[in-house]
Amino acid sequence: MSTTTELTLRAQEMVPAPDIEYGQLAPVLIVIGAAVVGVLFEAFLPRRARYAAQALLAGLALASAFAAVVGLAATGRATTEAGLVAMGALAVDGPALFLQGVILLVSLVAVLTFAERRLDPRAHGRHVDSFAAEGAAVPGGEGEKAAVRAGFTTTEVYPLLLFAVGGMLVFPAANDLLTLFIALEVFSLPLYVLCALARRKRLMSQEAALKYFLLGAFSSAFLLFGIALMYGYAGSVKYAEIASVVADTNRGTTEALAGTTGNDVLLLVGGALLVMGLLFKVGAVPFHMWTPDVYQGAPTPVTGFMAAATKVAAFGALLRLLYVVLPGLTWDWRPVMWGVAIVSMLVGAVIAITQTDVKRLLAYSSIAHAGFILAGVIAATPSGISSVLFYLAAYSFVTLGAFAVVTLVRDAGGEATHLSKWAGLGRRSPLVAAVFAIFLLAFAGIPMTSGFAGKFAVFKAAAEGGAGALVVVGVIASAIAAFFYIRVIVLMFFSEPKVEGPSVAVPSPLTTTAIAVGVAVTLVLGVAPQYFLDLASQAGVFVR
Amino acid sequence: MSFPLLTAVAALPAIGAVATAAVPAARRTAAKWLALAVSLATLVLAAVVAFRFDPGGDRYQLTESHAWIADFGVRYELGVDGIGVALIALTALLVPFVVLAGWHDADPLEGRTPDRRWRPTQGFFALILAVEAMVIISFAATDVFLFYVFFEAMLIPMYFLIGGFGDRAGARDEDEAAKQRSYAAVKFLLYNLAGGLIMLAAVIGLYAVTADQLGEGTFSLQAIVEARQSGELAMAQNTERLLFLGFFLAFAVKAPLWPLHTWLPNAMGESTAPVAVLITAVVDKVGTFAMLRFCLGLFPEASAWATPVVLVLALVSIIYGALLAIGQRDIKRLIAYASISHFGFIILGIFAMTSQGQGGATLYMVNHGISTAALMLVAGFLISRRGSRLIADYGGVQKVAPVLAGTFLIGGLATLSLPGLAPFVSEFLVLVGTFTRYPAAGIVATFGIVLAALYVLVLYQRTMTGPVRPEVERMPDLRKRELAVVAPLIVLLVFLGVFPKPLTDIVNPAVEHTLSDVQKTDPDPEVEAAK
Amino acid sequence: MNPVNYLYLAALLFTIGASGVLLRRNAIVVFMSVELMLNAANLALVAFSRLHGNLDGQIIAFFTMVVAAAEVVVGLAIIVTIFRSRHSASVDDASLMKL
Amino acid sequence: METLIGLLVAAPLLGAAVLLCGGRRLDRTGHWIGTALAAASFVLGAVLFADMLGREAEDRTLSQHVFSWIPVGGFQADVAFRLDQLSMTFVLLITGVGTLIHVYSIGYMEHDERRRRFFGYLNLFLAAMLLLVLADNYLLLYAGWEGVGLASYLLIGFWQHKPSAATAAKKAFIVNRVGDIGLSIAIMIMFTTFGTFAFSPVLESVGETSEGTATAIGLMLLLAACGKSAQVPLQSWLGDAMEGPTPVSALIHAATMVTAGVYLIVRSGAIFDAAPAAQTAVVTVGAVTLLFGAIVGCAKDDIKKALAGSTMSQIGYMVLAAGLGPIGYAFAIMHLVTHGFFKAGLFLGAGSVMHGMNDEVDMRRYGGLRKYMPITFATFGLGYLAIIGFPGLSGFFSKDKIIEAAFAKGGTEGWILGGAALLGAAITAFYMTRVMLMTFFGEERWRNAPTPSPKEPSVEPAAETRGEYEVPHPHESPRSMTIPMIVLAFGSVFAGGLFSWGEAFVHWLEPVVPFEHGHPPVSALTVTSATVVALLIGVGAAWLQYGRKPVPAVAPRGSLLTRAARRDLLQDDFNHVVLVKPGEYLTRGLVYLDHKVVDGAVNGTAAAVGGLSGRSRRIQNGYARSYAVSMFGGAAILVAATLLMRAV
Repeated sequence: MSTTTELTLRAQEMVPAPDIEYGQLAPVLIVIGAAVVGVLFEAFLPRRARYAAQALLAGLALASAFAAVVGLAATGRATTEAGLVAMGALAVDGPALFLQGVILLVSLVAVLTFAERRLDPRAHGRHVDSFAAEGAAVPGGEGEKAAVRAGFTTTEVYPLLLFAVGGMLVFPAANDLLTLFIALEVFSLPLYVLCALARRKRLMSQEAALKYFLLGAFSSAFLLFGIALMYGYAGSVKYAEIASVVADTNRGTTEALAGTTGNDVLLLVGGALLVMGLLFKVGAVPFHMWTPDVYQGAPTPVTGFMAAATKVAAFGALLRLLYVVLPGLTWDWRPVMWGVAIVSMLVGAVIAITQTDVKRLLAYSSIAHAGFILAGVIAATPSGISSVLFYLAAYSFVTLGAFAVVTLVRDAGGEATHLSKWAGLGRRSPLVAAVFAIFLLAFAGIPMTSGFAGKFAVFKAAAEGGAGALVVVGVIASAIAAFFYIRVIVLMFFSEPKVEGPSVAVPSPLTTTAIAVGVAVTLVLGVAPQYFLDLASQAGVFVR
Repeated sequence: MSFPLLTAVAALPAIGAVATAAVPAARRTAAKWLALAVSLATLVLAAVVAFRFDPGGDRYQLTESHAWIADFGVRYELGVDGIGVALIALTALLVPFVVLAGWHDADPLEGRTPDRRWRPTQGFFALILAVEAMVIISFAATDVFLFYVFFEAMLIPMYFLIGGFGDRAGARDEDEAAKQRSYAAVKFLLYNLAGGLIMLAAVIGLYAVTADQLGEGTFSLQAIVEARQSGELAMAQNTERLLFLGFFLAFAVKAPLWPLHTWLPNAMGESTAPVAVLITAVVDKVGTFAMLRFCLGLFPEASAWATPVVLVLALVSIIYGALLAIGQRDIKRLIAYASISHFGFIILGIFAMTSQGQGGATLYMVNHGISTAALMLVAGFLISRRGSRLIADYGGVQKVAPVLAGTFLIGGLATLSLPGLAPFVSEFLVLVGTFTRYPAAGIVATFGIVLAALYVLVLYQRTMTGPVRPEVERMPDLRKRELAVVAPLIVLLVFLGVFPKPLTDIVNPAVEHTLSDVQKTDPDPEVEAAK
Repeated sequence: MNPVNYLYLAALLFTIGASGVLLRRNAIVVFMSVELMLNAANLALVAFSRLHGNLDGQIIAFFTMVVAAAEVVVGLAIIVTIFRSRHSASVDDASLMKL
Repeated sequence: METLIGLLVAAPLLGAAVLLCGGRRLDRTGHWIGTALAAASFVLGAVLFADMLGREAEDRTLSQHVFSWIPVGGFQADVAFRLDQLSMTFVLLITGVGTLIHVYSIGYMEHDERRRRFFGYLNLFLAAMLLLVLADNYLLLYAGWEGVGLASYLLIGFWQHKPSAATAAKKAFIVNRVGDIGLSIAIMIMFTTFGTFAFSPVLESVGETSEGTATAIGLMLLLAACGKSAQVPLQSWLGDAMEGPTPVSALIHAATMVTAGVYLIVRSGAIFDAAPAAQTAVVTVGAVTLLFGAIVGCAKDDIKKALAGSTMSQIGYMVLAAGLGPIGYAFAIMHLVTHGFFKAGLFLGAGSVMHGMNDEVDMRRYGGLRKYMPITFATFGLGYLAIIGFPGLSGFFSKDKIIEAAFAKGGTEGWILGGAALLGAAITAFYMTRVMLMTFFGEERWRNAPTPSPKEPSVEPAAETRGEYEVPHPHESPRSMTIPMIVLAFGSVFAGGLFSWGEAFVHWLEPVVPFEHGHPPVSALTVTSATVVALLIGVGAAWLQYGRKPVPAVAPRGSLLTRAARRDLLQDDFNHVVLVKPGEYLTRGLVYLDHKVVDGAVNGTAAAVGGLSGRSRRIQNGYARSYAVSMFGGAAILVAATLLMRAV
């Protein structure tokens, strides 16, 4: 008795329990917790009940996490009460909460598209969704046929989605390099798996997963090496401490530090590799090459989710890294980022012109958009931060909506993503074509859409931040980009429909809702963006 | 707070557009009547605006100002000066005719079962009304950003009008026609979008400059002009010039000014006549209007700096457009090139920086709108009868359809600026206004009037006179609906040609303000003649 | 102890790993090369940890190992599936999507 | 009284509006409405004339400000009229001859289904012409100027189904437009120099500006006058304009519109007085044209074209006179009025002949018509005598004064001009005698079917050449046509004498048109005698060629000069080679340029971006390892760039 209490007491003395602000971590905890529950569901629920239970669980978890984010923001955690939690591993501040909110909303909408089961024709009398009946089965093999016959579904996608979301929530809030790395892996690994799970065109899906995985792992190795060098330079992985070392405030407090801080190469190379790891995730040139293939191969709901949420999370992390850790190096990273932004804008826009597949087209478009957002990042001003936040919010909904529309246009082989098949869509399904046109116009940055407001915001920030030339390049790239968005619109509205053309599936309310949300956000942010701009600018301060 | 009249003028067609689009597929005719009613109601409201406007009053009247996007320094600011009133009136005036002239342009093709969901007729008229709304807002906006938004946004409905509702005359080979049409639409959009995006860079630059110097970025035209005049805002020379170029380029594409004009013949040639009217008579006017209001108002020094080059380009446009019009084989393309020539005159007048030049340019915008509408719509009626746009396919129409030929001739005479018809007044003012400051430019421009006579009369001769060709023998004369379109336009042409004073009274004070923006006064005559 | 030598070694390993990724066709080998790169980073971390006299680096190294294990799980799963469908583990064979 | 001036213009304008917009229901009454309104205008003119006579010579100018037309800044254009002796003269001529020709047209156009429209156009012409002469400023004059051009265009091309008519109409309008450039520029210079373009202030202060400016204005006005009055080098349209119905040729292309240039020059006398160089240009143009027109007139077989050449030549006289300054102005106007009478009479006569000859215009297909059309013959004959300047008739007085004034110009210039004018008189006598002889005398060549000319086959073979020749039955025209001819014949006979009685006309005009007696180097009698001699030579020569021996029914090949003159002295060929062809090439070239270069640049850019895109997308080759290479390379560049930044 006494020994145990004594032991406990001593243990408490020796290992002080960390202070964990569970309340402020609620969004992450809810999502990860739900993911774990989801895994248990897979283990214990009967097959028939899993779909409903998983979808509901995911939806509820994301909604309540979003409520938690709102709650935190309402109590001033985004502004006056911002601070570090979990022993300084995570920041709860404006950008973090804003981006977490965006990620959660996007994921919530993505869950709707994940759960859609009316698009594919029924298999053996059962509704099927976009995911493989059994991911491990050989495509077209006996195993797969049996799985389809048995009505198997890969309901694991919901927990996987939740894990990814959990990682994404942490990623922009990570306040030390270790957390950053772990968060990256936590959201990347489920995505690799999700990519491989398409019901149709499975070979492409698996190839996408393989490419994404190998290149993702490759890039995280760079990131990790960058972390190592950074740690070597500053002797710490905490953002604030690295920042103060970089800014010379406590240089030489220890002998070791005096040795390493004298060697800026460590810092510069480490910083460059770190940034590279993040640029890979945002899909900036020249780290973009995975994007078209993965976007094309992955199941479209996953593509939509990945394109929207990953970009938000990765840019959040990039912003924090550049603004919190490396402000002292602004003069070093700015020119480099200029270059990356310019080539991203131009390469994305130019290569997209000759694309023939809608999903690849949107992939290249996302590369160009990464360039535009980088223009806002480069501004290195508070308005730069808020403009990026706004752009991310605007862009993610447009992307999600666009990919949701892509899921609707189908022919015998599943989704008809080849552009030639979209000819005359406007005649057959004016509404679907019109909605897609709205998304395309938003991508193109036509006024009255969120894309314009976002583009204006980042370009304005860039111009104010002295990057006028970047604005000019951005404008040129926009003009080039306009060409291919317009091309799709021409195809949809002004071409005669093909006789054997695809049909537009009538979706369930799930996808309809997702698309409707996309349209609504696109138009509201386009016409009356002020409230959200306010939100973004209030949220535009990092805690250090 | 008074009734937001300007918002109402723009909102009415916007609401009308939504309502028209919502008319069920089977009720096509109802949609047409709805669109016509809305456009007429808009005309009434525009007339109210014109009457409420006091030429002797403040520079901008009927102003409205509301917060919009504070973060970008953007306000919803409307207000009109005389120039704006004139152009809003023109827009509201022409749209009912466009609607009426296009009555059957979007009917489903015969022999094809109309799709239940595909409602081209509703779409056509809704798009026209949408364009009207956006154009009116652009004319009324005194906030640069607000203007820019609608300046760009109006491209989209225009684009669908051009690409979606082509001229059926070329429909001998439907595929080829569709290809041409979508080429024209894409060209229109990309040209204008590219111009607009360059302007976007300049708009952002303007914000950066004002934010830098005034402490808070603003897009309010009045605020910027005032700040300039008080010396609070002093743009660096190079900055001002670059920003000016950004704005000017966009407007020059829209106007269109040589060598940025090549989209216009395609767009006007491939679209239906009413849409072509909408392009050249209404939408393009936003470009020249904006030069007058924004280029000169915001960047007076850069405007003066650019004047020589702009004048030369305008002269090239005048002569080049006219020569190319002579060389055309397609009626609508001919009218398009004629319009390019006329836009040259407008721009010439604007940059002559005299009250006659700018007053003339403003009148020119209105008059050119009416005269081109008359000519183009009659040409459209003609083309719809024969099913060909080629001049060579006609001959002797005068004999079979004298009223059609007569109205066509009047439209043509207006285009060649015959005295007594409205365009003469404006063209002469532009010439005189240019001559007083730049005699050589004035003289060169004068040659445009000979060339105008040439292309108009050659067109008339080849289509209307000579022996009657067998293909046109059974051509019916103008129908009542068509006459209802053309007759009022002709009456207006004559009225404004004989008695333009109501218009000049409205425009003159606005022009004086604009001239004072650029700190220019008319050159004094050499000899003070005994009065 | 001169930490720089460890650093050189780490850099060398990292480069070897990267070269493996670039040069080898077999997906498994490519993946192993990535693991080598991670371990190069681990070496650097541990070396720096020792240098700075704090445990952060070593902790990260442990985390990295866990992450690497997780990656193996996911990676092998993907590679095995693709091998079963294509009967080839060559990265170059998986090139359906391009341009 | 002033308000009547406006009505003067308004009456025919109303007629035009009613007739052109009225539609078919006015087909039966239209010509009466048109004629009545023209007559009303004449009556108004007469009333005003009576009123004017009742006032002091210095007090005869009436002005009426109707409304402000174009007020923009310093640019104040008004619709305002000025009725003084000069414009009064024109008003009477225009409305008088105009009314007569309306009456004539009732008969002449009787069988034309579009007669209503014809009268509408005629009324439109009257309104525009009256506006031209009544305007009190140059801009309003310009409006009238272009208005008559339009009416002329519509009337020349009245038979639009004939391609030749449509072409002629277009040509007339366009050549006139070239002249109009001159008027526009003149107005612009006036506005720039004086700040106004109303007659009185400009003319009064023209002395205060430099001679250069005055010369510029003068030359520009001359250009305008050349266009409208068919003077060299813008004369080419007048011959073709004969495609119009004959009453039109009589009214517009003989009596009134084409003389507008003379009006312009006389009206702007003060400007030319201040610009000697411009005056020299004017007289040169006048002298050249009077010879040019006369030569052309000699060679034409088409009766109307011969008369057109004559018109050109006679206007040349007027321009010449107007260029002489105060010694010539009044005579220019006087000749203008008498010419209005006799030339209108001649044209109506020609129309009457054609009317009776199945619309044949070739004089070689006429002959011996005096028996069949006595009234036409008599009136035409009187007009003929008047135009050749037969002593005692109108033309004698006015033309003789001009020749005198030309000599009075003084110096070599005077001799040259006087000589030219004399020579012109001789040629006039020649070609008019030729017309007279070929039409009314000699054998009746129309009785035989024509042999088609082998050299110049007509574009459209007429009915007769197809072997269905119908022998015409020449007959006198109806009374509606002969009465106007008789009235005009009276004018041709007596007007000159009346005007010259105590220099009445000169003194009537003097308050507005300055007058000085010219002093020719030889006595007036000598000049007159020389004129008469020249006249006799001309008549004699013509008789020798066309009276004594029969006229061949097919034109002989003729000398080089004749052939050139038949082709209007190669003016069209010149224009074709110098203007039309190069213009066509230019236009075609520009169309090509626009397509290939201007548009090509844009499309080329698009294609280039597209090509770049097509090429660069190949980088995306589908191999994960090459993607890794890109990443590795990117990382290397990133690191290198970062380090480099620091190093720099």
